[in-house]
Amino acid sequence: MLLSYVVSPTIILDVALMAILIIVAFSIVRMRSLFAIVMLQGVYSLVSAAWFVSLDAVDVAFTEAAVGAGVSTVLMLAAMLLANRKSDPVPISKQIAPLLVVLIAGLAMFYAIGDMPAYGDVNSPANTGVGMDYIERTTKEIHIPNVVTAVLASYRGYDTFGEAVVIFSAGLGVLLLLGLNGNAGRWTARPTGRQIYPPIAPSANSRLIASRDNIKLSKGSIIEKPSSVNLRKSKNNRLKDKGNN
Amino acid sequence: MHDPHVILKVISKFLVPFIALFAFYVQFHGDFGPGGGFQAGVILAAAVILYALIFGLDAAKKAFPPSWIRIGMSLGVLLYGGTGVLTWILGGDFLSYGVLAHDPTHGQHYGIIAVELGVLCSVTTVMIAIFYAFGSRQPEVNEDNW
Amino acid sequence: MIIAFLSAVVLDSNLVWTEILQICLSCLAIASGLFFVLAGSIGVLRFPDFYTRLHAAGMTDTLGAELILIGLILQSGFTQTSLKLLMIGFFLLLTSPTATHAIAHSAHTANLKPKLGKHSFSKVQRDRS
Amino acid sequence: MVTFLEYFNLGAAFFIIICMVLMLGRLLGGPTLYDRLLAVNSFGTKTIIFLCIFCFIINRPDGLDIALLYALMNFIATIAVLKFFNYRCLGVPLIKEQIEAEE
Repeated sequence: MLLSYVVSPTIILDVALMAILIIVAFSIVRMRSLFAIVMLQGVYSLVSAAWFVSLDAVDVAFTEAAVGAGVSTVLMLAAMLLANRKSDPVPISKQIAPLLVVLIAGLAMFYAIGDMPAYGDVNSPANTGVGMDYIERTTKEIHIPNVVTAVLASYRGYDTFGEAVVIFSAGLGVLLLLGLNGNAGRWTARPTGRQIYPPIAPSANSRLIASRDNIKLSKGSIIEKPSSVNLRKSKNNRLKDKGNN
Repeated sequence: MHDPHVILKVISKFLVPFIALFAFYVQFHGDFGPGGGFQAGVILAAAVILYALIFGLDAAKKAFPPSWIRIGMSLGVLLYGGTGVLTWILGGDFLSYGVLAHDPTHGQHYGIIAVELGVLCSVTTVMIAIFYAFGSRQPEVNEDNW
Repeated sequence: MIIAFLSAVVLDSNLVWTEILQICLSCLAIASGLFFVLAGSIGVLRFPDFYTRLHAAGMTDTLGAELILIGLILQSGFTQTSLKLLMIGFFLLLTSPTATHAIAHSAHTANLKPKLGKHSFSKVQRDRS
Repeated sequence: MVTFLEYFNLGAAFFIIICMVLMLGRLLGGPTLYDRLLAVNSFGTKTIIFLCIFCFIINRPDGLDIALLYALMNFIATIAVLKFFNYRCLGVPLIKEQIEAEE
């Protein structure tokens, strides 16, 4: 309680949240299991959203919460299909050059801290320049309580239009490159590349059947068959095995 | 018939409309509280993703057909750009919403609502498109890697 | 100590007794909720195997969260804030046990064995034979 | 009286942060994936409570929307990880396990 007279108590909460963020970030770097990393990224976005709330950036926190908690985890998991689950540790001799680059960049960042304004400084550029102008003009011209929406949609409408076009082109790229049916029955690509197969009519139930046996069958073979054929074969094999037993 | 997932199914069937409702709350309450088109779009996409996770991708494709994705993506950008062109036609600059109504502040309101609706359309459909594209892929890695 | 502090504050201020009751109840609810949450956290950290940890986290988390939310609702009174808190509590009440159930069911179907002590293990063997 | 409630809420927030750190310990050191998933789920619940209490500390009800969002979204992440770990694919319907059991 005595400490709270010296510093504002919410700043102590900020520091605690930032400490959790640093712990999570280091463990994301050190962790080897991709599942754990995906979950830790969810935790990271949770804690950083709480931190943004304490910095009064509620809209940013909302974006972080909406994207980081649900959608980002799902998409990362979907992307894990194309990656190896565990990576081999890199030898130390290969780590020296990246370490140097990171150290120099980090020192430059720390050098730049001296020019930053203090926390909550009235004379900082964010509090004196065009930001205050927007806050004053929003109450007069637009009559909307949330200044962020006014700035995004009205004062900075061109920028948001650009963002909408960026999202549109991202979706266009996904549609052109991947399509909406995935690789169901058409062709398969490997992370190592060079294995693309001729198109075969997609089968409707290929997505419904478990794929573990598919993996086992295709492990040794250099050229894979399309997955639908593979799956059917594996199912038959399994039934045969059961009959024999 | 014993269904081991009956609890999950009932709860998520109950939860999906609430998530969609919350998305529309965020969309239309964005002028007063936190939120806006982008966040609402992501939440609305999350509702479809939850449905797809529980009931399968085919059921989700029946509920939200892939043809809507192509339409919605372009419709969102068209709505945004169309608002700008409309202000052009009405005699203002590109995306200056003041000319949309007699009172400039009302015009600003209408413009912001139209623009946010465009962003909502585009973001929702793109997120669902990404999920459909990745979610329908089958695994191609060795069992040892798991 | 809290009660002493509270009574000292109450004596030198002229508050309505309903407000005092409201604040007392809210503090009581939040404190008991915090107790459950801490107990659950320590249990998750200290218990030996997955199913016991699940037991610690699943039950106490729901109860503790609900108690804290009830305490906050008592603090805020009858406003829009309390409506939002009520909805948060309602959704937590639905999703938290469901998620715990899903995790437990998934672990069970994946043949994750519970850790059995010496005596309980021999008892299981006896029951099977 | 108001100051007492402020201090009480502040203490509660610190308490919740301590619980979050404990849960983080289980998350980092969990032997199986299910332990980690349990810890993530519980961590989410504690963050929701923290956000609610924090809104009362800074006296701004805006953060409650974020807590409400998390209460809805935390579920999706848990289900997604579980489903992906069991089936290796996000697209299959959940009825599939039953078909396998019948075979």
